[in-house]
Amino acid sequence: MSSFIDTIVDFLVRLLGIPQGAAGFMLILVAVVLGVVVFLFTAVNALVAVYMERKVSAFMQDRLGPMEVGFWGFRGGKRFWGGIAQTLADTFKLLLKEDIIPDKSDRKLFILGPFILYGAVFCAFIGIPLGYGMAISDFNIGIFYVIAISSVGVIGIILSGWGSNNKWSLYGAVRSAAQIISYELPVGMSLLLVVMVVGSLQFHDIVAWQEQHRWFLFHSPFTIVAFVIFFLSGVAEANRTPFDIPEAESELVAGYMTEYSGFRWAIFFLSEYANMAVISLMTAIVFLGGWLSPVGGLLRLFGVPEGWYYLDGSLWGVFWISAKAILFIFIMMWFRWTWPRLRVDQLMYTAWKVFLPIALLNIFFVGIWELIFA
Amino acid sequence: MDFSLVNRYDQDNVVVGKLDQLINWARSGSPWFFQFGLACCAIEMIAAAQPRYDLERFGIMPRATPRMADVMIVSGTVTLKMATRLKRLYEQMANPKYVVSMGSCANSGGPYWQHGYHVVKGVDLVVPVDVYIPGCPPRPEALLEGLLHLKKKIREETPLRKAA
Amino acid sequence: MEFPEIVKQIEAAFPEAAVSVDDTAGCILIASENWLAVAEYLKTDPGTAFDALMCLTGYDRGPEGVLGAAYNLYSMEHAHKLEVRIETPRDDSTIPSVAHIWRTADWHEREVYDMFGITFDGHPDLRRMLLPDDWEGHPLRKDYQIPDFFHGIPVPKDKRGWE
Amino acid sequence: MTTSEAIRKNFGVVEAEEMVLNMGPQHPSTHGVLRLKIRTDGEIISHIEPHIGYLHRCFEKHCENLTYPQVIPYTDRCDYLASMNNNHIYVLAVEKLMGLEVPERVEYIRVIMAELQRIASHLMAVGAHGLDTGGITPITYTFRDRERILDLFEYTCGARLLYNYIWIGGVSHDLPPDFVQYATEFLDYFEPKIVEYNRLLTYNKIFIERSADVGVLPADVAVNYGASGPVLRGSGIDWDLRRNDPYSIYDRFEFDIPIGTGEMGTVGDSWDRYFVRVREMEESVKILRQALARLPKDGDVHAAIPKKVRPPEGAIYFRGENPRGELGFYIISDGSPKPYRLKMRSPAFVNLSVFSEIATGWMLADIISILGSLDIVLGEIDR
Repeated sequence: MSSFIDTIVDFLVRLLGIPQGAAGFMLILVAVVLGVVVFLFTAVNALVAVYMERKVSAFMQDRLGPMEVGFWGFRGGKRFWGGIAQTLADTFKLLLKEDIIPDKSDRKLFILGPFILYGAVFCAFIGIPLGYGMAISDFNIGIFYVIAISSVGVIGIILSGWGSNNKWSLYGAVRSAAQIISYELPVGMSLLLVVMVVGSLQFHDIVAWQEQHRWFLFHSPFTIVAFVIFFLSGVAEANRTPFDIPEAESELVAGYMTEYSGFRWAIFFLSEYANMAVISLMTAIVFLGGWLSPVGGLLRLFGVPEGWYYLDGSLWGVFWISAKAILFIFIMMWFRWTWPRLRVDQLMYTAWKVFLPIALLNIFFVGIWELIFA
Repeated sequence: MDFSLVNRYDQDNVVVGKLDQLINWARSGSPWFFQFGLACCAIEMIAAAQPRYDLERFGIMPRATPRMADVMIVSGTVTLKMATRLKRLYEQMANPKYVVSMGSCANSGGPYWQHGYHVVKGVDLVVPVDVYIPGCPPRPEALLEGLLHLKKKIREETPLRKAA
Repeated sequence: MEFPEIVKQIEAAFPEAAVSVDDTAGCILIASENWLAVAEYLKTDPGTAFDALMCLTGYDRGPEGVLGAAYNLYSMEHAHKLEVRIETPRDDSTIPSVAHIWRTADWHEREVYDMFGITFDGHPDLRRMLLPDDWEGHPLRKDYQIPDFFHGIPVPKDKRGWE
Repeated sequence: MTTSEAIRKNFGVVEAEEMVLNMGPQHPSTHGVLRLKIRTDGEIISHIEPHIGYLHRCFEKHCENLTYPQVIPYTDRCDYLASMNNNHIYVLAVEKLMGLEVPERVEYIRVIMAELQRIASHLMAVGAHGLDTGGITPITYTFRDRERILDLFEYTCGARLLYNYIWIGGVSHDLPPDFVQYATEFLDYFEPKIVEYNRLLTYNKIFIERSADVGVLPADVAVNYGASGPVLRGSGIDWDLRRNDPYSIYDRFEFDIPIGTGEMGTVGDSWDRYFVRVREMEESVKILRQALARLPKDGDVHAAIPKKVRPPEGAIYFRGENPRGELGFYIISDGSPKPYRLKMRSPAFVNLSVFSEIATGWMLADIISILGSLDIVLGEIDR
């Protein structure tokens, strides 16, 4: 199928009657607008997710969480919308804070670091569809692209950790490099299995396959294992507890972010939550049928005829995919506020000696499974 | 902070006034404090962040590094050996920064003022203090009260204009 | 073992060691030069077997008096205790270190050195413990004067205006 | 065990250049203002040296200039997590020096307070250990329950953290009405909560991975270093001053001494030290139930306070079991109302001296966990 961006350009060209030669200009314009949309998406995502995280953590800890900071009609107090503007206030404050670049730091790397980290996540969003036909560009190598581009982020972490000229930051950076490189492999291996079954790297093809057959989570026992490995490795890629050793607050103060203040640090925050969203969306698309409605899938199992029961369609698709993604984000938060953190060697052990062999065996068994049942 | 462009306008300019309000709202809405315990008061500071008192209701969160914090709560006795480190930590914080002196020891040396050859008689000898909280140690409610006073103080600031 | 028996045993092993014995307080004053040998004996002898050093206290007998250290020993095996005191002249105060016998003494000796200025011979790492390295004087001596400034920070409370 | 041996034993042969790392005095998990100078070989610690004194508040100098009753509030501030125990032991030391006898009701009140404080202190230790390994929620749970104990203290003497409640010859106030009932209610509430902590933290697989077999303190090293309290008991030594050298009225109660058994790893590892504290809370509940049941109904609580505390000339070393271990007071009296010399043998000071021995050869993340399992309070270490 043609990608979202082409559709829009075509539509605009036809609507405004622009001659064919100016379509290139139109393409740039639309690309910029879509870029802004992605930025806004990540920003809103971070605002909401941070608020959600603070509330979730508070309820898990017998507390109330932000309650007092409101704005306009939402004044705070004991009401439901108590601290609704909390993260907004945090953001404004961070943007207005002094921008410190330590004297002994490597200025260029220090400044570059957060932007590379954010750029990587930003680019990952280009390939991820948020509903049927709603990818900015639906590459035919979508999965590969997203994995590849999101691991570029680690360069940003290393640069900022090194550039800070702080020993804690350096520790965070080196740990992060080791961690992300290790966890790329289980992620790749567990996705490979899906690719093997579907025969395509394109997100739309994967969802289409799931529409015709069943969600990958329920495809075979091995896909459940692959799902677990993928999700846990994804948590590790997003640097979340129990794999948050690069920023481990009780050991490394704040890891690679130790020397960052103000809006540079806000960019780290933005990328962390955008990363969570990427992982959750990937999990939802690949294993839980993306924008497919679970209701439809259930009814199909009971043999109800097609046509009138689907809560389906483009907008419903957006709803379903976000619901699934939010579920995974919530699970990540649940992990974080329940579990202690692994040690760095245990982390490596998990990646290389547990996840990777299992993922490899999985591919083998899925191959056999497909030979028998497909 | 120097906004020379803005300073040319009069004080009661509506835009500047509203911007001031927005900035103050944001700053007073999230005064993250520096997770930096010194002595007995640190326990009450921790208690204030825990379920019963829950500082996070007011958007006050602990942060581990001075770079990300806005408020330094000097919770406890400052000794001579610590004073130089304390000053350095204060200098590492990003502007705008505030200091809350929690408890008698930080205010004036507290019970250690008379024979304490190694105790700084008040943290204001080392760093500027915005709010003093009395008590030995102050209850978490007192800390909350102090931080709310700090919020009030922030709200009265005029970051874009010269003070009236 | 009761206190008199322990003292008898020590006196039998080291006839010269005990300077004086205080029966009511249960403490024995030992000459500084014999202390190392006595300590080793007290730790290793199966009869005494003092395997724990509970406490090490430095003390100062006033501006004209001597400096001293009190060792409170305890035997977890026999559940008996003993207090040993070593005294040393004020101007040249040296006591042999027992940090290699009871590791508890390591930090305690450093603390006593910090507070009283008693040098412990043979201590592996005798530095100031609690006070900054560039601190002058030993605060718990009875004749100690509080300095006015330390690195530009006034030390005594400025009481003008309210006293 | 030398450094290189330790590294080789734990992690195989590693060789790289070393880096000096300065941890503290401000660091999220040094439990106060402790500074650790660390030489690291990658993640592995090859040398560690604690630097203390950032909270040296001249306790002993103050004691020499204050009368005996005036010293009590300062003992509060030394170990601010176990104020009642410090009061108790200091007061017992002075009373022993003076040869004072106190009424039975006073003894019971003191024991009740000391045991409640022990639970409160251990709650803090358990929660903080969880925090050190990265679990943020346990400490909120333990603080929630700690507040209830503080409520009881506040109801009794008006203070939340530093009480100055136990006085020489008695206590400052009598128990308020219904205290026994409230305390019993608390105990009924608290006992199931221990199960909750165990579910949340103690038997968490990651927590066990992080603390079992880590920072093993062998029994002979522990004794030689003079370690005491849960640190010593975690190494499998059945030693508790409340029973081995009984003071106050502890010999009248029945309770067990939990010791480290190596349930999850080796005897004397971080997990053992942690779990000893959890089980000690259960034992304190036992003591409290007995004490509350046997508490004499009437009686004066400060009959024995003399007008002027003036102990006879002499010296005494008195020790008792504080939540962190053996707290001792060495008092030299010259017959005046002020102590001539007062030395506090603080358990955390001695326990911390073991630290470099057991933390060498472990990883950066482990030393935080080990430090958490030692449960230090800097106020007491620096005094």
